[in-house]
Amino acid sequence: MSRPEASPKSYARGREPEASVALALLATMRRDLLALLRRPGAAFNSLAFFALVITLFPIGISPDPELLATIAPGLLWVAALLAALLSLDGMFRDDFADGTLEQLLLAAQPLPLMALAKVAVHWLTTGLPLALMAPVLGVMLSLPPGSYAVLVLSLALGSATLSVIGAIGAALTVGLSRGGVLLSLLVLPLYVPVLIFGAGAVQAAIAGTSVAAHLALLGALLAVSLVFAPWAIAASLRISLNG
Amino acid sequence: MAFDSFAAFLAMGGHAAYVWPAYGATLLLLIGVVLHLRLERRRLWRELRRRARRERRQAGDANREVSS
Amino acid sequence: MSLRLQARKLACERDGRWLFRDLDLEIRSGEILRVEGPNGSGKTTLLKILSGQLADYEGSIFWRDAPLRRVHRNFLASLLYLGHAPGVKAALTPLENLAWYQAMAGTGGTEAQRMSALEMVGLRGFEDLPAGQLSAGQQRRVALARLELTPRPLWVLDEPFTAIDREGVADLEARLAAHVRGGGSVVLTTHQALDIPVPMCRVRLGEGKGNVAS
Amino acid sequence: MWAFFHKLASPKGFYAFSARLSPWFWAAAAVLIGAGVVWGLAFAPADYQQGNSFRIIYVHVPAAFLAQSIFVAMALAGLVFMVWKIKLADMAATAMAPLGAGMTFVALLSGAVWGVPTWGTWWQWDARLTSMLILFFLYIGVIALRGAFDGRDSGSRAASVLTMVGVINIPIIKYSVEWWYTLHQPATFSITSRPAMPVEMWLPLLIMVLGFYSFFIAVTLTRTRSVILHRESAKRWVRELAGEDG
Repeated sequence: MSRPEASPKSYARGREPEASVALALLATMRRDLLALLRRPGAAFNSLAFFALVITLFPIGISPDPELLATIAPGLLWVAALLAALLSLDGMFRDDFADGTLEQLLLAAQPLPLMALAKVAVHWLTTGLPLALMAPVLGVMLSLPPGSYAVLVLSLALGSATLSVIGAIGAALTVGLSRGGVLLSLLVLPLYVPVLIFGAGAVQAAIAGTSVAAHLALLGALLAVSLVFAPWAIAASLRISLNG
Repeated sequence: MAFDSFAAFLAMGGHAAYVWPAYGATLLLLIGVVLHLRLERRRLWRELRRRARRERRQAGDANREVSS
Repeated sequence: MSLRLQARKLACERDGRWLFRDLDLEIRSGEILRVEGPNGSGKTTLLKILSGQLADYEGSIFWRDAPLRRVHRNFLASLLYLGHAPGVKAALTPLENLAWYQAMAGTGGTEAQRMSALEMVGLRGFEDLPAGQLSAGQQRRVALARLELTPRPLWVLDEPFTAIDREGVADLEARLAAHVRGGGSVVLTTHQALDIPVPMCRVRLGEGKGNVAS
Repeated sequence: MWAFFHKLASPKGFYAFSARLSPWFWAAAAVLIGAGVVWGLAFAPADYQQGNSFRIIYVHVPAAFLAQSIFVAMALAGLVFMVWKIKLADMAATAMAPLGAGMTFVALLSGAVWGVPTWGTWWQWDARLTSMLILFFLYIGVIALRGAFDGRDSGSRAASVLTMVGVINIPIIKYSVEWWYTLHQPATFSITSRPAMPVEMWLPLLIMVLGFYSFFIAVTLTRTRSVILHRESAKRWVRELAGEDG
């Protein structure tokens, strides 16, 4: 075989791990986005689910616009939350199956940050599209005008927290063959505060009161989960892969 | 004593239907936990003893083989 | 000697059962360690412990005479581990897969490097096909291209010959030999009879205790 | 001193130690709960607003206390297990979980029953009851996650992580639910928050709370012993113990 002999010197010098973190982060995000672009089905499915669930409510409750308008903030938020939940299971599952998750754990890079890169991609491909799509569904539920901007903003902010917290559950259940239902059982109770402040923000906007407190609390939730969750995700991934 | 008679105690001032079930459910849980503990323990010991007997038998068999 | 991985009194218990106990190992530059044993004897577990993935063991492991737990990041930067799964994303092309690995290794790398690595494993002409369309053996070859792409002194390979054809096996054997001669070292498991003209240590697992033989 | 703790933290040492300790807690639990029940049911005065339905407080509040304390205890045990790799801590957490779920259920049930004479409905989305319900789901999640893993060790670790995540979330959930509740029904009064109680009302409550805690400790000690025997059943000391006995 024609191969230059690797001299011992060529790897005697250890690479500087710190300098390369940004490169690895970007590469991981790029890779995940690329893989999603090649198979856009998963991201599209949760959007379709969101629209479908919203369609079911007027059919199940009543087409009365006044009634719908009062429950619209909660409906939109609950449906978006469920749609985000639906896509959680896939966050690490493909990587687990093809072995790249194992390699991610073996890279000389900080795992909490790498996991955060994957969470960011998840939010970019589910949370953000859901937030941008919500106004259209809001019109269908006769959501009062003046609350649309707050709806988008609260969903964008809140769904980031949902992705971060949900990633803990996804990481804990990635090694289980039937983890899907269990995942929702683990994650939904933790979603309660986000739902309260998110739906509360839209309701406050409709009532004409200040939404700053709600949005600030949503931001605080995101900040807190960004501080704690990456460590929990990393630990959970290690448990799921290596027991 | 907060009640005049035993009948009044049972009636709980008209709230018997709420007070007694609440206490009943709680005591049921406490007793259930204790019973479950005992049952679990007994089953575990039975299993452990069976395993110990089996091991002793196997050891006995091995000895016999060596001596013969 | 720059490369030295030592394990002392290694023991691993899984759910109340000892996989191995009192295992002493040493891997130096220019050596191959082959882990043998029947199915379920803990070969993969031992490899995962030696590559720093499993922390749930008794005994101690030293990398370059420092405890592994303390120099973990440094250790990972000199390790290349190939597991059961090839670690190749089906939606991406071999080139894109390798680009990710280069970035994770901390080096940007060039496309020319990736191309030559793919050529080395006989995947010329498949660079731009999604890996999902490649055969299992070809996907395994994409993973093996990493051996060329990111030079690391210590290779830990779990069943590297899986799904590889006879020619590929010979290639890989030659590559292992070259790596070891160049001062690297290899820990591997395989059911294959190996034909590598370099010193090889063996560890036999099973019966709850590991036996080391040279 | 260190050696003493080290011995305690080993399953075998704990097994011997807990055998001497647990009877005291069982006795304390029986006496305190017995006295508390009699006092609370028969001797404590009726509430001037709620009448005799107020007596439910003597089972509802201790159960609710225990429901929360057990989750915190499980999280602490999980932390000890993850950081110091002391398996005994995980065994204790395993032993506690079902009791915690049971206590949460009883707190919910007694709260719902209490709601009928107080609010005229079986279920009110009261802040405390709602967060108790969410706590119940958290318990179910932890128990289900532990059972879902094939390998016991990984199940233990996963449950520990989830318990710790849950315990960080419990105060956040509690405050957000309270905030939500006051926003939606500001005027309703809560069943358990009341102005200062007279001594003859809160003393039996204190006794019941202490009794429930003793019960919790007794159950945990005893059940941990079973878990130890189960998990260490291959170890020599357990086999010798079983051999002597049979």
